[in-house]
Amino acid sequence: MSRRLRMWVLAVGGLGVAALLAAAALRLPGFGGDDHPYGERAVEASLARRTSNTIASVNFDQRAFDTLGEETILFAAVLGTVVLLRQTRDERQVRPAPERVAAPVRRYALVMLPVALLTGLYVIAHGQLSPGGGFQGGVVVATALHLLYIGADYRALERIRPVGLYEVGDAAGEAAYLILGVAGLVGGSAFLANTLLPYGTFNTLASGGTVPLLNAAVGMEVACAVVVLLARFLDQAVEIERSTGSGNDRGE
Amino acid sequence: MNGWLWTATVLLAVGFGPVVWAVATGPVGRRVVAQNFGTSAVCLVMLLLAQGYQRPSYTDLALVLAVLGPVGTLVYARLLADDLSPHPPHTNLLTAAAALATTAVVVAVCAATGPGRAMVKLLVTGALLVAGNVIASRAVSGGYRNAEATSHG
Amino acid sequence: MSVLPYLVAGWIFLAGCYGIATSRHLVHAVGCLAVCQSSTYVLLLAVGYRDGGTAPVHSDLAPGSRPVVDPVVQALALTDVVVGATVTALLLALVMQVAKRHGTVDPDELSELRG
Amino acid sequence: MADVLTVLALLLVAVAATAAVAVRDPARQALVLAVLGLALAVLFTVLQAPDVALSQLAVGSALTPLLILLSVRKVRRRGQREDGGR
Repeated sequence: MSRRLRMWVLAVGGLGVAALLAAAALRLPGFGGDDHPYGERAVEASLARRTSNTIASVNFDQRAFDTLGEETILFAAVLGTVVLLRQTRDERQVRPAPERVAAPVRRYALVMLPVALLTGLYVIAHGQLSPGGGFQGGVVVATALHLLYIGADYRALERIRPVGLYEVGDAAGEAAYLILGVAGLVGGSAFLANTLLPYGTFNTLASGGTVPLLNAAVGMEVACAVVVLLARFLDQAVEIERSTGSGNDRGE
Repeated sequence: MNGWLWTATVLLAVGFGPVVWAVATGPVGRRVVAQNFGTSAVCLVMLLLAQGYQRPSYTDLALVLAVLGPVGTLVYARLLADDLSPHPPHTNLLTAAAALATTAVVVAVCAATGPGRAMVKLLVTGALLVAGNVIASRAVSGGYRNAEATSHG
Repeated sequence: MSVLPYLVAGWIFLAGCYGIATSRHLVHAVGCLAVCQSSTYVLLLAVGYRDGGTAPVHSDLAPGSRPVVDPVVQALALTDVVVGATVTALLLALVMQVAKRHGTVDPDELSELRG
Repeated sequence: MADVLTVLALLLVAVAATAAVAVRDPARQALVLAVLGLALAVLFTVLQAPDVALSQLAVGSALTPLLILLSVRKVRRRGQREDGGR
């Protein structure tokens, strides 16, 4: 297809979609309206199970099966990336030269590493109470570990980051979620049903039945998944085949 | 809509509006500076919004941004170093402005919350934001290049 | 005002599609896809908003004291933000493979290679 | 008048998204995407979705830019070896 024809197809399709979207927007309930039947029921159900963050309750209790699906997509995406970015036979691994990092940046990174880790764990642990949870906190924890790449260099990061262990952790997080679901089934009710544990006291860390456990499983999976992803990308960009390219890769 | 929310609106328009324009045009150095300043501006907007909506739990957003925002800028400073080094951008004025604004906002919000755990969290957020912003700005503007040469011989 | 957020979501989606279709660099196309993704979050959260409402997070809010917005759409958007990032990573890995096998990341040159 | 904040946040998101598409160089686009993430986080907070805003901040501030910049670095190095430019 020539470039000109493609632009015509794009214009026709784009205008058509634009017209449909505009027509649909006019028929949607107005922005800021007062009618949210599902939302109200979700809030009621969440309060009945003493989960103070309704969003966590929807994610890990009322729609826990849907979250299992999301988690599986994440798992599959990481698996696909690992397979795509493995070192092939015509590539070789080169130790990157140690980077020179200014002393203030190094100090900042080393001080921030525990602070960022703690922030991430706090976000995961308080998921069922205040804004946060396994998905967000997992990313923060994984990013925190990569402060070592910024503060020192790739070799320092590799020393504290056995990728194999994180791959196991990724799978263990996914498995823990499934096992908790099956436990609900064995416990006499449905898959992933939140009937196994006492609901606890409202607005405390142990409230919400299985919600904190599922939350922690997701946090572990997301953190390990992001570490594995970044490890593969850093391998490709920093280590593999470094010597064959020209040293100075300055952009235009 | 109360005074806190109006302040947040003005800060969003004056502080973050130009950032969107600056990050989309011009040399790479200016874009990285704009991104770094945008982090500070949005972090302050988050603090003001938390106060304006009377939801102390929203300050977690500012805390996470104060931790991760400078990390993002340092990533750019590391991976775009070759683009940045020929024409290092000037950041002193913007950094000073961001630090001043952070101090003002954090003091005002602290005065409104009163002593307690919430205030400690606000102070930590403010300190992390200022420290991160100063370090990231100097890394971007090449202020550490001399220090580097001396420390490594 | 009552349709502006929906129209903004539509605009973001169409802008992202335009970027993908006219892109000359596959990494840029992946970035445009991320823009398209963000339009769905804007649409979902706009549908769930309620005037004068606040978040249904009760750690610092007595239940029932203020009207709350719809939590269901927020739960949908929240998981997708993180999962979307890993899918972006998968696509970028594919781009690296394309660059390895064909030595170019321009979609036009790639279609010439094939046929 | 609470609408002013919502409208401003929406417009900033729309402008940032348009800019992210219009900037053609991927390394520079990563910067615009980071700012788009910030704008989205503000919009989500204004729409009373702090959980989603937190998600967006965690992903958008450091993770996505790092992934894109690393890909660009790898692709550029290879492109330069093949034909001396992108």
